[in-house]
Amino acid sequence: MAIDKRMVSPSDAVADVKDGAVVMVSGFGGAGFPNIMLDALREQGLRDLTLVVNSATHVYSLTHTLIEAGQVAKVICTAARGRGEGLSPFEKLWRDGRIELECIPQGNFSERIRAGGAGIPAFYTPVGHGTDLAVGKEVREFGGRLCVLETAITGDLALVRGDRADPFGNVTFLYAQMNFGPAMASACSTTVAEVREALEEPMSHNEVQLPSVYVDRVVAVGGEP
Amino acid sequence: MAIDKRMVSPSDAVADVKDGAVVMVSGFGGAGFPNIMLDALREQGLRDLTLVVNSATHVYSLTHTLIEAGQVAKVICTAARGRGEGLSPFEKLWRDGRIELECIPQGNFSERIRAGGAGIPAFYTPVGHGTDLAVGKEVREFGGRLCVLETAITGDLALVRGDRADPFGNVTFLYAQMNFGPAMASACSTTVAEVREALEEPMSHNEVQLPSVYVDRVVAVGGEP
Amino acid sequence: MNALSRNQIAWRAAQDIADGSVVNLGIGMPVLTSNYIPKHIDVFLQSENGVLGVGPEAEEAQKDPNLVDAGSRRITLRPGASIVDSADSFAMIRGGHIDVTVLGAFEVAANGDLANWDSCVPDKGPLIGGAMDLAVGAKATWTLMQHNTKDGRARLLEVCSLPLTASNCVSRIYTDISVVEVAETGFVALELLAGVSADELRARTGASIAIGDDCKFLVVPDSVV
Amino acid sequence: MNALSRNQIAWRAAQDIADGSVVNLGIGMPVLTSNYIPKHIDVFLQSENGVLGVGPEAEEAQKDPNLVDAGSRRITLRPGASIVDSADSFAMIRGGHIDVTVLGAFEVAANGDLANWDSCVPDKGPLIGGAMDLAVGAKATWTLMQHNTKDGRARLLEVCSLPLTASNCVSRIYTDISVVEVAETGFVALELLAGVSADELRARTGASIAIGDDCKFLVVPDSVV
Repeated sequence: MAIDKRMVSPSDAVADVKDGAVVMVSGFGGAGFPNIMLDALREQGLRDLTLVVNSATHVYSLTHTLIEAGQVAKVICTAARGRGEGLSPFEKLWRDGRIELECIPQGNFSERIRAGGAGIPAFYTPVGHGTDLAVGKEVREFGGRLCVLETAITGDLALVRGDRADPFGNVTFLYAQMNFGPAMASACSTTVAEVREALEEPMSHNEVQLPSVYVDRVVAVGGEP
Repeated sequence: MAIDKRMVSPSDAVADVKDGAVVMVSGFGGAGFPNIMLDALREQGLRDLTLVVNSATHVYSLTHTLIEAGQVAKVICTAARGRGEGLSPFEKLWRDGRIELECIPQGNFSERIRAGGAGIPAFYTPVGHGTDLAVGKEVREFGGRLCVLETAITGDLALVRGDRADPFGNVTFLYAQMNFGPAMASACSTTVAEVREALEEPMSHNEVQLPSVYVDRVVAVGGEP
Repeated sequence: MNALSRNQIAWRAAQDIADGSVVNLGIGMPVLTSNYIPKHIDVFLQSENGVLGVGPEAEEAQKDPNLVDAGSRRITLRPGASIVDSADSFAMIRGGHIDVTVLGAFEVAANGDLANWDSCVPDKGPLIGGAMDLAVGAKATWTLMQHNTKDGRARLLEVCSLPLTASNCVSRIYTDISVVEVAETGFVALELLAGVSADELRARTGASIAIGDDCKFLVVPDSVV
Repeated sequence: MNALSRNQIAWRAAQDIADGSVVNLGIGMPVLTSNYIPKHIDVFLQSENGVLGVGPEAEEAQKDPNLVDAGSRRITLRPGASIVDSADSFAMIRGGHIDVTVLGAFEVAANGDLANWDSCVPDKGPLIGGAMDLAVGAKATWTLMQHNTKDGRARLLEVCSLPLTASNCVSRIYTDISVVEVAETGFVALELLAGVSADELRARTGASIAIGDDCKFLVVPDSVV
């Protein structure tokens, strides 16, 4: 049967996600947030999710709506500071011990996710050594540099925002929309690509920025609001 | 001064390479061999080179001409078997102990080079564990799987074959010409891109397959013979 | 019926490929499998040089020296194909994104150990390529092989005599006289050529081999020769 | 002369950027540096969200929500720009392919230790982003900062009091009253604002600071305000 990964309904695309799932969410610098899919996921009413997302509190990302709805047990991110002097909903939950936080350097974050998708269980990196974030981590010297051991991050579901996708699941991105999308798609057992436009025809191999093998479902939602 | 990495002469592009240099050479499956640059390198008459190349004996690659000229002290590769039943010049040198050989699985080869360019000094991989190639390597269990520790490979010079390059050093590839080029370019202190065509104008960001930051010199040589 | 030809072994393996799957075919007999994939199923063939979506071999007029597979065959691309570099290709392989790899084999052991890279010819250089990565990384590893060596020795063994490619990786073996599953309990014949008795199979197999409860005749249509 | 404004500090740093270099500018004061890079030099600005070749901020009509830098500014691309995903962007950073990163800082120690990510405000979430990766990965790390806190405490210290970003990484500090080199021997003032005596500098610095043999006046043209 001809492969066709396109789905009409955002909620159908996440209907099989379960309580306790590890969900990766793309987006950085205002670009690449899969907000329609995040809405659909929130409406599923799941509990105890772990979110792997660059920022727990970015105002343009709807990640925070899952956190505020009490659906998130843990966040793995590189930024969790709310704007302004007061405390964000995330910060209040964190202060009260109601949400777990693992905050890591952005390059270790992206490399650990890439490793998860690439079958590399662990690697050494100089980044973070000697800081509070490396406390308790194994340290080893390579070429005179002290490095910490970091392990791969994998997930159950990746929600990735792109521009166009073809029926096979090949995806293109607009400019800096790419960011964490390709690595997250590779690291999760199921990937949903939220795109502006689903194509009827296959795209050229030269256009593909995220190969079909990493994408399980495509949901076309039009341009960003 | 406007950046312009284009050079006219292949020999000028490798004039500063020194005896004992670690040289990475792209190419696999018949595509992406920087043969004009390999010719120029051979003519430099250097000694004691270490070559990092997928195959030590591929008939379409001129890698073997440096080996036969006695300029190579060591080869790191994934394939070193000559065609047919007789021994290739490489195999004779190897049998006689006149050339050192490190033969490794192709995925560990590409990942070690990628790690070299990415500032990852070492990583664990399940590939090779339990085989003769992992003898003496550190073994560690992750998630129930036994893995070996592999270290990054870096080099002094990468010779990479591409299709087009712009003055800034951005490179495109034709089809499977890409293979080891991007990883090798990232892992060496100097990268020479041998391309069919050097462009006068910058290419679009959408076309770039090897970003300018990884390319130091561009030599246009026309199509492959 | 006569023992199966290479084409016939490849045909038999092709019938077991699942619709929608991603398959890597090794050099030699395995790549013949692509000629026999049933028309009604849709499969992406990956080649470890980075091509995802290998199409039929190129006609003379189409041949591009850069559009090749890992075996240097000049190929075409299927609709929806994409191409990545070697580091990303092996990330795809090692990361478990290939459903099945079909490989040639010298020997397979009853625990799934595979020996297919080193036939121990004196002084010939090693040739590893991507076999270790594929055998470890793919979700399933199938082997195509002659049931016995030219001089009649068994290739399905209690323990491999040749250097290992990977441990515990083979789940299915297609030979010129049988289809064999590698189960927890060891070899189980699923299909057997008409005229080959259970006793003959046991005599030609170097390890204990059970006859499956539902063991069928191994039948290939006349059109495949 | 008055203490330098943020623009003036950024201007001063911009004058030290080498022709042809690749520079990453942190969020806040560092990104102002891009406005003052001398016209006669050609520089590629990298942003850790994957953009290599950040151009001027976008005019209203050009603004694309997906063409942003790591600080969510809507930007343009310079000629020869390219865009990679986050894993590749941090491979570029960690792998030593960025010549200089210019970062903001809370504190710098005389051995080059940097503290710039955690100001220890109670219950506010952590915000790391890419600072640790940049400080460790770039070939050189420069900081732009006020010489003293609002309540007059030193920010250039013998030992940082705030949590570290990275050890031994800062080589140059640009403040509102000085340009300081972090040498093997500790802080060395290279430039000092007219009207600030050596004694005042020492009083405002929390570690031993030498006055360079060739210490100059820190002068900014009137056009920069």
